Amino acid sequence: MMAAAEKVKVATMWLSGCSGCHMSFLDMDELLIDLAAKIQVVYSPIADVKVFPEKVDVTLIEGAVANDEQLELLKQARERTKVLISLGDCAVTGNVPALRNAWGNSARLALERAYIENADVNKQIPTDVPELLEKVRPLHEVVKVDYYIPGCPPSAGVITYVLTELLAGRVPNMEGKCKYG
Amino acid sequence: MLREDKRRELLDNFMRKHEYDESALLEILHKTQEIYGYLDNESLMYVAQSLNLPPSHVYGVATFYSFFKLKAAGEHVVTGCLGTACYVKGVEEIMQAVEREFNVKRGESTADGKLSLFVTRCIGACAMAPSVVIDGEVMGKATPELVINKLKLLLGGNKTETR
Amino acid sequence: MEGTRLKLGDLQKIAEHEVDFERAFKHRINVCCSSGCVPFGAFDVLKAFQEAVKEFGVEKECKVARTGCVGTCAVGPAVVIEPGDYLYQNVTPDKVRQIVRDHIVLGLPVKDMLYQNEAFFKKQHRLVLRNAGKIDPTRIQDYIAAGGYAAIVKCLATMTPQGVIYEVLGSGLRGRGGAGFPTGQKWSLVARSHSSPKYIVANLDEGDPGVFANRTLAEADPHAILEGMLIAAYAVGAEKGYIYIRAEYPLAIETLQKAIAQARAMSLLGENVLETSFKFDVELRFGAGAFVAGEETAILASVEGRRAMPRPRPPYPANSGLWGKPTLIQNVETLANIPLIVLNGGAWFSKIGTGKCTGTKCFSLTGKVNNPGIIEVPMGITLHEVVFDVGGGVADNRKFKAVLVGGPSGGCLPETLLELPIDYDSLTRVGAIMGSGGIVVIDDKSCMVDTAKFFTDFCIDESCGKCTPCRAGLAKIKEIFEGITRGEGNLEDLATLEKASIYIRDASLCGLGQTAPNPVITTLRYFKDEYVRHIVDKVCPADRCFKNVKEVNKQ
Amino acid sequence: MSNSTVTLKIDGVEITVPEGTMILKAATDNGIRIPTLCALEGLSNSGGCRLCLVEIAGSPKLFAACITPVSSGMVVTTNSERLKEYRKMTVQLLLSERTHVCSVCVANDHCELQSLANELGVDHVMFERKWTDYKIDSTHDFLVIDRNRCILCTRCIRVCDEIEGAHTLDLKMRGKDTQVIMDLDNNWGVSCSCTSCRKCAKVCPVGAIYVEEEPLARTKHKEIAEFLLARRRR
Repeated sequence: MMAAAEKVKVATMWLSGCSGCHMSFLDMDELLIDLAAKIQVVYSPIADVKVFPEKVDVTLIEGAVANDEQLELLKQARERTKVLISLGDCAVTGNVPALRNAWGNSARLALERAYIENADVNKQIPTDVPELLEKVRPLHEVVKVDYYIPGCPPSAGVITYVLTELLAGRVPNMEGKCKYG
Repeated sequence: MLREDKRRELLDNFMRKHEYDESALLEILHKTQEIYGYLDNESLMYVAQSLNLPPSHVYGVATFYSFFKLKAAGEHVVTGCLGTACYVKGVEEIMQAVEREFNVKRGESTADGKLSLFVTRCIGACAMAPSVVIDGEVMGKATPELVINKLKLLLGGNKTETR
Repeated sequence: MEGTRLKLGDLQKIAEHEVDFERAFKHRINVCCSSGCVPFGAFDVLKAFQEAVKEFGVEKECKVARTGCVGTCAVGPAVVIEPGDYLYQNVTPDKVRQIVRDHIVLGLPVKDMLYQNEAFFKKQHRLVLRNAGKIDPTRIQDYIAAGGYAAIVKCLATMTPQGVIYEVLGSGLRGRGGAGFPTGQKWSLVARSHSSPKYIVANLDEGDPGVFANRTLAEADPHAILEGMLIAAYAVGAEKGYIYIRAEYPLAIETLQKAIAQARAMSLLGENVLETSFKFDVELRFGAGAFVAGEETAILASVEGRRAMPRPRPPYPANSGLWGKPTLIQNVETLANIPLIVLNGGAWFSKIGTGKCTGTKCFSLTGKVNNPGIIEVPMGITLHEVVFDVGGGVADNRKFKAVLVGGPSGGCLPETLLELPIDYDSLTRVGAIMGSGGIVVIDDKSCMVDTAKFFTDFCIDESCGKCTPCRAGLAKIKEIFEGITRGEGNLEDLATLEKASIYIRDASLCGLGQTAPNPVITTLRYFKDEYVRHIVDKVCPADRCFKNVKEVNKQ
Repeated sequence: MSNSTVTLKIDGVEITVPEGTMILKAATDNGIRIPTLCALEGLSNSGGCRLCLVEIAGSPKLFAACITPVSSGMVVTTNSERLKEYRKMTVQLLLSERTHVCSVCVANDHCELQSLANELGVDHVMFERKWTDYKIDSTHDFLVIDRNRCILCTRCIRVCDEIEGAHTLDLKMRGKDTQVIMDLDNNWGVSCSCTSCRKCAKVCPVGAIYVEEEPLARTKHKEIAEFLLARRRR
């Protein structure tokens, strides 16, 4: 599929999630070395790149969309990526960050809980952080998503499987591999 | 209002007439609602025990059918027909007008308990659509103005009586 | 006369006596006192006529009768004066004196009070509603005089149960409850079932919003239902029948209760019907506001006093119905056809309508149409004839947009399908159903997206919740609709809507879920451009949607 | 019981079973897996979840295998593309109907809905999920019901009625508002009819009914109904 010289440009992104999915990604251990021969990481929380680059081949995104900054980042990633993958339950279902969706006025309530009820000092809701969305959403409710890797976190094995299949130009078959939770 | 023992007697007689047959549960619940105005937990438990039925079964039946009310209705009841014909002819506007005018939500009563607003799915008066039932009387070809005026009359009349 | 136990031969005498009695009157004034006319003061009109004939001294030659519905429910109270079938519309007590004076005394019908839409009756063919508006439903003698109960006499005196079934099979009659299963076949199944007792359930749980034909029948001619049940019971060997009727129909309940009492008193119901060894009795069972209770297996649960949750078939009720016993479930309209089939023969009946769909069908014609009301037309009549001839066209000179056939789970059909003949198979082919016979005319002021959403809402409210597709699937469809009418839809939603609708249709447990997506599927098929305009241009062609959104934005 | 047998074909395999056997049992006994949720050996069948739908040659309709008896010469397909598609759809609807968050659920790794999603490859839900907020009833000494996780399979109701004989549980309301209730919709702690037998928790396929502070692996025992029935038949 790809010319040998030209490495596949891969980005990873961390929205509202616990970073566990990225940990799981790193759990590929020695397989990462093989992978590194084929891919080039162009944007990631574990790489120091400030702006999401143009013409990315594959983007793996961990976490749900919970605030307006994330919404913008996600839309930008979608525009600049060929294949976008939801990585982990937060990205696929909303998962724990979305639990607040059950309440009305959830953005406000969540902030009050965090910054007032549970604060010992300086009880006030910060104004200089991105605004929370009224509803926390999985990625595919906001942009088109090409592949899904559920799991909390998804095992390194499943991540490897999906990436290997994609790099080989095949469509991954998720039967028996979608373990939520 | 009948005295409690009198009401209980009416219900007992009715259940006896049906030989405490569990298949007559719907008829018995209809009767209970007719006597008490609505179905409270006490009467549901009484019916369950009389018919030898599990309480959860009786509660399940009472809440399955929309005709049964588990809460007391207001003094006056207005029910909008949400059947197709009435919908096409704009009953929704009447409902919204009543909600606005009397500050009441459908399925609920006003704070003072004077007026309840319900919806029903078709009362079968479709040729006279839109229809609204006010205290048991069908008002066909209703308009927001007609309904609100009639309700104001009813509620106003009530107030002067209580004064 | 009432209270005497009748024998087989006595009915003929009663009929003759009644006819003689009727002949003494020169005029008969029939005042419609059914649910459509009562709220507009029909009983006051009846009283006014009774007083007026006395006042003018014509009470000896005028019989003032309380009757059932003639079908013109939009212009009630309606009064018919015989002979000549003069139909007076919007009669109020203050008009009564003039009618009696001019029409009865002077012999000059009051032209400007007469119903002018002759076409309304022209294409109708009244079998089921043969007595509606003609006899007093509260007098069993009226029914007998009109030839009533002659069919059960014929059965008991001269026919075997198999012979009755043979005639019903030959008539080609199909169930009028919606699914259109051949009635004769159903009867054979129950008759062949060996266990006993057997039951009959007459379905009068007319839960379709916009449909009131069954109620009209029960209010106008209750004995036709009872006689149909008697014949069915004789044919299949049942001894107990239940009429399952909506509690929202107080007048129909009262009428039926009276009819049952009268029939019992004359030994037409009970042990030894008409002094024969045949026994059959009927009890009323009240529904309580659940559309799904009209479904065959749900109605059984409800008659047994349980939640009206359908169960999968097999076992079919014909083998295992009420309390596990063989049960014949039949819509009351189907039953009302039976006496005529027995009297005139199956072959006679099979000539009415079309080859595959014989007989007539009652419809409640409502919505934006000039002559709404209850109609009975032969099978095979076109939608165009119903809407434009019988119905008199679209009301307020608006443009025709669609016609919804079959109730909330029917299909919305466009102008191009107006030449479609009305029968079970043609309707199914285009995505509609016969249902229990609702026809709603929709004009260009209505939005098809909003209409489909409305019917989905109805089905969500009425879903019993047992199976996943209907319970959870319809709710998801509604959410998609809400997005579209809020202006947040995208074109992919249409594919999701279609996919989910077809899944719900195929995977649901009972008829409610299987037909619930029909309005969505048909509007997507015939009015897709309206959906696209909502999504792409954020425009509702009928200006019904987005209203709340706009208001919110203004605030 | 009649001793006659019926021969039919399921997924191309010829199978002979006693007359009156349901398709589901005929398939399972012969090693053909049909996914299920509401069906449970030992309880009456509900036919509600629609996961076990199969195709029968000659009919355009789909049949719930748990409740459709076999007949001679029947040709059954359990795994066509359409059926796979529909099963995925059913699981998606169940997942999106209420709050199902596996990562924080007591039933994580012991949940039939979760493993079905896995088996069928439901890698995401095409519908917007609903986040319900029903109050959790933990008033009972040790049994807890979280209706946010309930999939309305009614196994608990059937086991309570048919095996335990208490009929404490039933459904209230209808449609999407349907809920499992105790007695007159009372708190479980004050139930007058509950025998605290915990069979409901044993058969719950998800994490809706569970025993407080007991690992689910120990609570779950869905063979209980069949086991008790067999004891009683002796």
